[in-house]
Amino acid sequence: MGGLIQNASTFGPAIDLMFMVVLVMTSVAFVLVEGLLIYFLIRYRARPGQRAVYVHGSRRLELAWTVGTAFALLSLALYQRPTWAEVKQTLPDESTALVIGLSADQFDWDATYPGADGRLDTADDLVAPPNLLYVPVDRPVIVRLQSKDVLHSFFVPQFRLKQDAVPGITIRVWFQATETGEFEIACAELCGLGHYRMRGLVIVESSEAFEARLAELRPK
Amino acid sequence: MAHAVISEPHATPTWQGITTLKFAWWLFLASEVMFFAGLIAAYIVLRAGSPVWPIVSEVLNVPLVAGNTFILIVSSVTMVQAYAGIQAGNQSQLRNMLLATTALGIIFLGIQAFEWSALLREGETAQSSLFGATFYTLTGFHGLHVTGGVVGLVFVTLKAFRAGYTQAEHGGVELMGLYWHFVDVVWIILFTIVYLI
Amino acid sequence: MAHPPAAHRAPYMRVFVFLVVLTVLEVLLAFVLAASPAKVPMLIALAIAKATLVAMYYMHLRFESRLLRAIAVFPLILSIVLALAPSFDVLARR
Amino acid sequence: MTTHTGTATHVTHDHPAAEKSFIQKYVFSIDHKVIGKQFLFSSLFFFVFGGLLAMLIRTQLAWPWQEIPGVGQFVYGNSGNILAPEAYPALVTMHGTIMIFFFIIPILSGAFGNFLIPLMIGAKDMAFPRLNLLSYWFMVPAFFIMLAGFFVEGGTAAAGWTSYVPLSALPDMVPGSGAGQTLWIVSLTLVGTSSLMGAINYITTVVMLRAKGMHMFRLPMTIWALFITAILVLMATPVLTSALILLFLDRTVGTHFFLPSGGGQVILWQHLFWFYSHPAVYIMILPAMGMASDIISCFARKPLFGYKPMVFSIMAIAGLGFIVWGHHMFQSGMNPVLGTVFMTSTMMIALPSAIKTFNWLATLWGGQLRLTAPMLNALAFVSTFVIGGLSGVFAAATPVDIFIHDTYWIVGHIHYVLFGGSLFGVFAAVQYWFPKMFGRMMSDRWGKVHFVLTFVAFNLVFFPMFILGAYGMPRRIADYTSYNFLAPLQSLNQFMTLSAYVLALSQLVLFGNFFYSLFRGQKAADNPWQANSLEWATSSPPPEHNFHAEPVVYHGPYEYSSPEVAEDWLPQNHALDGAGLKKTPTPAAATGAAAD
Repeated sequence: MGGLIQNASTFGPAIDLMFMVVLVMTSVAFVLVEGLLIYFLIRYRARPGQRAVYVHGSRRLELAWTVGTAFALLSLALYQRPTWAEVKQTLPDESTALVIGLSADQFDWDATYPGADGRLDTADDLVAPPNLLYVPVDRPVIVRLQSKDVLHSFFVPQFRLKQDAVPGITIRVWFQATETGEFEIACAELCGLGHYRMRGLVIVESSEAFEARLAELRPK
Repeated sequence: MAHAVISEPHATPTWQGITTLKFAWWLFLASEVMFFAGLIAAYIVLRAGSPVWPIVSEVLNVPLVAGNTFILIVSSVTMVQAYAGIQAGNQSQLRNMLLATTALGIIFLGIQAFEWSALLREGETAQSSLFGATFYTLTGFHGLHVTGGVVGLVFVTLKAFRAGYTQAEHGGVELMGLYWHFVDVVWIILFTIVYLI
Repeated sequence: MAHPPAAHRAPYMRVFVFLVVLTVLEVLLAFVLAASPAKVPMLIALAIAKATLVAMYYMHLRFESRLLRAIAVFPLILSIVLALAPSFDVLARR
Repeated sequence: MTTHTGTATHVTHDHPAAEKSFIQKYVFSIDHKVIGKQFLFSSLFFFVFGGLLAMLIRTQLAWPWQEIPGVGQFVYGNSGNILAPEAYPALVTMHGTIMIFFFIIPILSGAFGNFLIPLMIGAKDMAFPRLNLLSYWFMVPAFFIMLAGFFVEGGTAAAGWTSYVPLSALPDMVPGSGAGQTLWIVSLTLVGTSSLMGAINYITTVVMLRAKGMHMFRLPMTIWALFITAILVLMATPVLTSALILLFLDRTVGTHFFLPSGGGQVILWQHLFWFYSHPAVYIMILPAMGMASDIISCFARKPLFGYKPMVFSIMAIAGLGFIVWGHHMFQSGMNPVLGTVFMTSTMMIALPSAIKTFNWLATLWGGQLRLTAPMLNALAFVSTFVIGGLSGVFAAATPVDIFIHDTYWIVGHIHYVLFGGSLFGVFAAVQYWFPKMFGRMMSDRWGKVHFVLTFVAFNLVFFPMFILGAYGMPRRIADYTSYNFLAPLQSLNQFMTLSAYVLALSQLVLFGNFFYSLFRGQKAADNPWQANSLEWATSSPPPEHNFHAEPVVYHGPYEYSSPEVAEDWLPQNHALDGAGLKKTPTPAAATGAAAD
């Protein structure tokens, strides 16, 4: 093991690094605690005629491990804030980014692209076939996420991106793919009996190929 | 009842003479606070998240309900006077004030029933809007608590008329009072956030 | 149940007058300040004042032990947390 | 709810063993020990039931949509002997609901809370025995209403144990969200009311009915944990009730609290639900922590290290537990700023748990460890709880949570805490207090067999879930094999399923040991473990009002290996004489209640 599956987005490495940092910290704690536990288990087995140490506690020790742990946890809290802010609190500039509408319902993902006017929700919007999301590589993409019925969750593991689609509100999330190829979308929020087959594909292509795709979608 | 459960062996300090039952009663009231907190939080969230909300004073009969609020406050006073009466050993004050409290509680419920039926006739229902849904839920659950209180009051009053409480032993009156004032406090909050804001 | 001591002649009627005055004030403010941003905080402050009066005097919390007061205050703190965090959530979304 | 009579009763201890009918003694008993056992047996039944549902889930995950030889026609007879797609959400929903609301919470608070609180504080019974009776009898209709869901049109609730709206609010979004979902709501409301009555009773009992000399800071950790748990129940459960009522109105009356079609807020449900259910996580673990603390100290023959820090950590967990609920909602569309706030509070709540772990370790240091079956299970509690806690740090780290949220990482995390933590705590507690409950010993050898099998199989089932999570396998999906990135995980899933079968079969050892010992076990002495707390100062099993004479408490519960006495234990009710070197028995001992 060691780390998550392959990454294909710009903020993925930061998340993977966070994962590794937490993994290292928790592994140290894990080895320390379980190691001591096993050592004590063997070292201090009851032996006839011996007596346990009569001690109720130690203020110094309590203080040491309280402060130590608090320091580790607070540093972790501070350390991760920028990454969270980058992924979920900020959006790329809409003038350069591609804005896509993505609507979920039982049990499909439906993507729409701006038409000639460059805006969504107009008559010339381009509608992709169900469960296909075409995006260009190396360009920020803003996904305008909506749901028509129940909760769904837009999850592309290789992009390290997950966001619930909530009926009644529109949530904007973004990503920028770094590799061309096909990546699967899985629904990550129980949405009914077809939850397991609510599978979509993100198809990442070069910008030329992507433009050609859009042209294909235009009504002839 | 009032000598509660302190079976003699438990010589542990019970905090400053609070009886077991009164202590438990306060715990029950605390849980009731959280129940209404859940409903009120839902109301605040729904209202804050709602793009449209009727101008309350145009839909609801605020003067009428202000009067009803006054009635509930008066009933709190009569309740506390009933308690003060039995503390002083005054049985007739206890009985009269309990009767008054019960009557005021019933009047409150009557006015609320009138208010509801008028609203329903105007077509304002729990299904028609979020406003209606939250209004009927909040005032409805408060009304249910008042109803429970009136039923309790009837029992307490009956017991008072059979001389069931004495200057030394009147835990039932105290607990009834605590519950009744709690219902009053909830109404004070509800009146402000539902009718005035 | 021989307490609270009869020593505190609780001012029931004076509290009652306060409650009525505050209620009248509230209803008046609700109409006078109909469009003012000060309306909501002022009305809530008045409601809290009234509720506190009832709890302190009619429910005798003023004369009770700290333990009972803690039982009364703890859920209030939690209620505030419960109401504030989700309303911040929806308000920030709008 | 009338105020003056009926809810509380006197402890009618002055009637010497008036003849009681079978029904008064075993069915509608007001004896806290009998009620505790009623909770114990009914929750063990639901443990088996929820476990069998888990086996069906695991079978589907190993061999999706295959006919199960022999069993298939029995469980899936309506759908051609194989699992129907709509049945899978119902399976996971009922597994979660039953294990949480009908097994873990009732066995910890209901069974052990009821049985232990009066005994360990030196009381004759609960403060309100009749309220206690009522609390159990609110559970019984809840059982049947929940089970009735299996027989209604569309089957049981299928919106997850969290019942997220709108799936749970709209009657036609998933087959089980018809009548089954409504029954689910009604049943949980009853369960909540039952726990609420229990909580009021427990808090009052602990505060008011402690024996003479039993100061708050002489209470065993078990009692502290159950006490704080009861406070959590008292404050959190009513909020769940209010949310359930709103959901019920949405489903039956036609309101739109949670339905955006009428202006409702979807995320509101999650806020209200997790305001209850996050504290509920601690309701499910704190009692196990308390019981493990007592068992570890007893079998290490050493005072619990850092008693007061342990108590304060429980308080801190309970307090912080109310302001971390948002960490279940990082990806829900909740404002990301709130995400940062909840992330910080969540990081802080890891601190008291860490303090507790260090104190358990320090308790072992320098001890004389008696590795009995209950001790091994208590140590397993510590070691698996550590994994559960540490895996939670990943989920608390918001950026990492973006990836692992709603994947098998979370499933692994919750099972390490609830199975690895709470359940090993329950195994330890059942075997530790069995002699006091039933007057007989459970077999230690078979206890160890059960322990080894369970511990190994448990880790083989649940540790791989972290690997599945790192691959991004979402939870609650019936079939992952159609995903290219998940298909390679099938052999690992099959391995986990086989381990799960072993895990389930190992429980037969426990049940065999339990029921054999119930009738044939060796008779237990009053204080078989040479422990200090008050429940061991009476006979096994205790008489109707617990103590033959009023216990008086002179020490804290952890005076093991005290230099003041020759033995390595010093019961709480044994006074030391002026010289401080010799034990003098209390009046209790004179009547034959003392252990030695």
